[in-house]
Amino acid sequence: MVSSYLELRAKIEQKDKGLKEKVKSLGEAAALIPDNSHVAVGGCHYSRTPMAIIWEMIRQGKKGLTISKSITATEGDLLLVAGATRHIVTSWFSAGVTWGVSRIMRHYVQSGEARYEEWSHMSLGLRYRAGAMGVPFLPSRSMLGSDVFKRLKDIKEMPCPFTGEKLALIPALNPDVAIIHVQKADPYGNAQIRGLPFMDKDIALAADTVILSAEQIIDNSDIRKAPDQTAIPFFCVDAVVEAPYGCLPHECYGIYEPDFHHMDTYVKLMMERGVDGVKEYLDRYFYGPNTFDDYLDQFSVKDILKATLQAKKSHGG
Amino acid sequence: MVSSYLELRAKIEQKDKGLKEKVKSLGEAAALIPDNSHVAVGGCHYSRTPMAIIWEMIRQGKKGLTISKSITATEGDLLLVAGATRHIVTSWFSAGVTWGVSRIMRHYVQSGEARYEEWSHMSLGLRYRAGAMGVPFLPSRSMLGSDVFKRLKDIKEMPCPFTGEKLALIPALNPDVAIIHVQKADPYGNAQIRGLPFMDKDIALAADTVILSAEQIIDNSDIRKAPDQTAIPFFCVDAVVEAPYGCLPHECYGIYEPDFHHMDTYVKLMMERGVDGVKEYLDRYFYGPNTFDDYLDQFSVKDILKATLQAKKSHGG
Amino acid sequence: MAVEVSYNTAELVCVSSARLLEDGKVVFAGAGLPLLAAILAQRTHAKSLTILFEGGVIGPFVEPGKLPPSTNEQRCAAHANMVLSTTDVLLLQQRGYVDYGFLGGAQIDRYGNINSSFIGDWDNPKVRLPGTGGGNDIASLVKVIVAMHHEKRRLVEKVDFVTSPGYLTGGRSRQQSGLIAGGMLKVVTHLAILGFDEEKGVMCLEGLQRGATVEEVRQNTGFELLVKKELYEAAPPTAEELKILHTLDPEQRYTSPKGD
Amino acid sequence: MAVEVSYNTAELVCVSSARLLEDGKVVFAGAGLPLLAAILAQRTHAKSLTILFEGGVIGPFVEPGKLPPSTNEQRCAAHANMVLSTTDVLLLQQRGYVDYGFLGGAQIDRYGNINSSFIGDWDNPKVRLPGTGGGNDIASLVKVIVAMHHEKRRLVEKVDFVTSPGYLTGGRSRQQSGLIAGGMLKVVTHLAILGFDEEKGVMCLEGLQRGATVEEVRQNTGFELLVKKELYEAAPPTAEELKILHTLDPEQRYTSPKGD
Repeated sequence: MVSSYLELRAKIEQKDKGLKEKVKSLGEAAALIPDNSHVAVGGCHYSRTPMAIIWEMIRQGKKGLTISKSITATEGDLLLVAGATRHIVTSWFSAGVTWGVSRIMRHYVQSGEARYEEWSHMSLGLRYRAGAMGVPFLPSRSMLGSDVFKRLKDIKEMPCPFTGEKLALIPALNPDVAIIHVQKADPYGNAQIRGLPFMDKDIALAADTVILSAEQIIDNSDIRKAPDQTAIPFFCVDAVVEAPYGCLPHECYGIYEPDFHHMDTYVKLMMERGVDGVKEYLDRYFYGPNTFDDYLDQFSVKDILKATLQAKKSHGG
Repeated sequence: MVSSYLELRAKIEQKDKGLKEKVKSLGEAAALIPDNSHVAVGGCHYSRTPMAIIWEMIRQGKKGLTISKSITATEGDLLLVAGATRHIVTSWFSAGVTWGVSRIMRHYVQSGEARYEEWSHMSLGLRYRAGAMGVPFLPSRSMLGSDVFKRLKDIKEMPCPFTGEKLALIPALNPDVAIIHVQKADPYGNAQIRGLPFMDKDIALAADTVILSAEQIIDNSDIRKAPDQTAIPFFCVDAVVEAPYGCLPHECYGIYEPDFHHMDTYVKLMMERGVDGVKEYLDRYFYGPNTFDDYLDQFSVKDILKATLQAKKSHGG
Repeated sequence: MAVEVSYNTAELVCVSSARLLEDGKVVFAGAGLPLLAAILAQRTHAKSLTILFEGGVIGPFVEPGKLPPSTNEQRCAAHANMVLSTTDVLLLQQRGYVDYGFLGGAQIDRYGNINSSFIGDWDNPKVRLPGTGGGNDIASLVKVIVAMHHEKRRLVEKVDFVTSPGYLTGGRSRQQSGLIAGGMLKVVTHLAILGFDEEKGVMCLEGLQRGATVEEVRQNTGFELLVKKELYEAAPPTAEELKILHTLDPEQRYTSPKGD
Repeated sequence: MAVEVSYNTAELVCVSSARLLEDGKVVFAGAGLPLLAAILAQRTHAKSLTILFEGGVIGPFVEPGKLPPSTNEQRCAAHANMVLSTTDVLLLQQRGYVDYGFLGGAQIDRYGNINSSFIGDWDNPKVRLPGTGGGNDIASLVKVIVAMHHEKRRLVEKVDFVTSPGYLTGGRSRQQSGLIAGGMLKVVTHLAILGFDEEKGVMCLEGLQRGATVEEVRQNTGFELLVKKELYEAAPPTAEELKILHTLDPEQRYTSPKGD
């Protein structure tokens, strides 16, 4: 459903937009996410996934969430099995081409327990962008004629008033909450993103509430040294959490590659043992540890070092 | 007029999009601009104006151009007096708040000799953006109800098919040529922009032909060291000209501030003596010198040094 | 109480309008007096007020004595929190991230419509002005404060051309045109602070600058002015405010006595 | 002539499709075999072919043996010419800056429609597949090359679900739906190279891989296939091409004998 403009404006008007410190614990930050809300997830596939925030969301027992993400990877399995969501809005869902089709996704979707709302990749991007721009839709020339289009409820087509050409009208998406992992942010929420930006800038501006996790919290004076590197402006951010290695086992550009060993192990467990296997995984990695550091402690130091060195090598850093 | 999609596609299809060297002289580059074409000018106001290319356009005696620019400064005076254009598409036209209203703009527009097609700043930005996205329009909530809207021919309004809210439909602008000045570009046209990006990324993607001038041509390997700093992709670029101090007397972020002394002198001449004064200015600075270096040679070394040092000081460089 | 201080009309307008900007809010400020007033607000009561510039700047760092003469130049960008494209910074208003737009006005009418395009006829303008810039977008999308010199030729019954929309022809005409958010908030002059009657959408005298009278305001206004039953008297600029102004703009480039 | 070399069907498909990519063009390549083929083209006849990745990458630099298993990960971005947002890289197709899209196909029908969403009924799918990703956008906006294993269950009369549109129901139906640019160009299999009849919008056999027969192609195709009057025989992979493939993908992750 496309929101009415005055409702959207009212929500932003209520925000404190001052340049103020917003550093919070993972627990405090995730507490800003209400049950039954729409949570847009930054990153794409297994890159810059806000895993630390998702870890905490699952531990807090969130329910009824709608999750949107450009491409959904293993975090989608975890959110489904943990019962946090039964409605995923995405364009592709699996760990990766070489790992096969997610058995978890198939289980929940084929049984009708969960809804996979499929949009084309660009269309989902345009939905966030329309939301970020404060318009109710953006015109597009994609998806027309396909069954993807026909299956969607909130989408329209019309002849262009200028050219007569048929256009798809992609409805705005203004998520209740955005969760985004970045390399660096200052305590006010000014964020720098290196490497692939994905849809994160648009997601941040489209959402009503924005939670950032960052590999490192830096001083505002460092932000001001290179203002053209700021990707997300502080005034849309509601919480900043420092979470080094906050994407593991996924990757964070320039800092670490995926922990492929962990990913292989997870996918094997998931593909062989399905929901039960993922429940075990959640017990061990999500519900068991007391802190996110304890979660990281379950990983192999050797694998983390390898992922870190690989990233540095790739980027000449 | 909004172009038909197939026409737009056909023009891009014809371009050689290979990663090939496109370094050209100012003369060769400006020769790519046909008379009577629509030329979009990068930068804004007196920042990152592609003055070297404009200098060469005026010397080549271009005629009948439509010039669009987000905010038009002294280069607009020069293009009018030189007879290169009688149609300016912009949102604001004058040297600057402290210098008063351009007498040249007033002369040509009040006499009916030239047309000042006035769009709001954001609307002009959305026109380029729609052009860059390959859609015939973008919806907007600005300009509605104003006389600026009523005066424009190629603009429409409609009720939103999702919300019923009234929207302005801002028509795409796909300029024939874009001229853009950047800090750095490689020989293929990959361009880096520092500081205020203005509308330049959209202009480059919206235009059929793109001419870049750069303070410095750098190696492709330097571009590849920081691919997240590339603002304009090589395949839309048709010519790259190395033009250090190519914005003077205007500024280039991080490299030099405006030559305010030159600007003051120009504005005084223009405001006191109108068209005749600007003709003298063109004779001295545009038609007289044999090369752009000779043009720069007419400036005071002391003023250029001051502008350069000021820029370095401001940016801690 | 502060001792009596001397100030010119532009300084008065600047200080008065600065006081309207609340802490924790975001203001889109044009070059000249609006920018000066916004920085004054930051340095007095609104420490976490955020300034945006049309050129694409969020939270600039402006050095005293180096106020940029354009909000599209590099001095605005250095040491800012963020720079982004012009289109994107203007779109922040549409998204709702801007609380106030702050404009200088060439000519304003009783409905708060501003003309900065031309004086005279559409097709045969007597004086062509620079144009809307971001003014139209600001006035279309956010609440607007206008700072200006109070003169009959500037506050007119009907502007020759609606560059930046106020309440158009009054009543619900603004909303009906599609402009459902934003609208004129205050007009600050050297004589008065004026608001807008919500139902009628017309300008309404709310407060007087010290020493000004309703009669004087009426004489300098080109239309029949609504006057609130209870008018307040604005406190004059303090020595502290003026001192900050003079530090920011030592050459008085933006507060020369002649107005905006 | 090169000496006879041995290759598996996936290698054959990879080499054959690589040869379709012309120099100086821009190709949007998916992960897996399409990416491998595009890099092969760059290293043989199409030195200035530009590759785009869905993740937001222009002109990546791919190290042999390190082909990224996703086009959304950092290995794709390092040493590229440009990275940009996902939405913006996909929009380049809409603007016309992409000459070919290059997809692997789970299931394709006679009109070139691709299904990568699910097998079975809309509301009660037998097998849920990963989904469209950028596939729908690519197929909607640019000319498409599909590389796949030639099997009856993959080349079907009608796909269960049109994820990525080909010529829909044939004739002018694609254009009438609003998809006025792009469209299916070629389907490359281990048996044949297939094009599309322009008027009918249906698949049409154009060339045979060495050793394959029309009869064999027909037997492995799930619909009545148009056959061009004059068929050509595609040259088999050369030793040089195979050597490059093996250097790029030494573990044969993307050219295992089982197809795409």
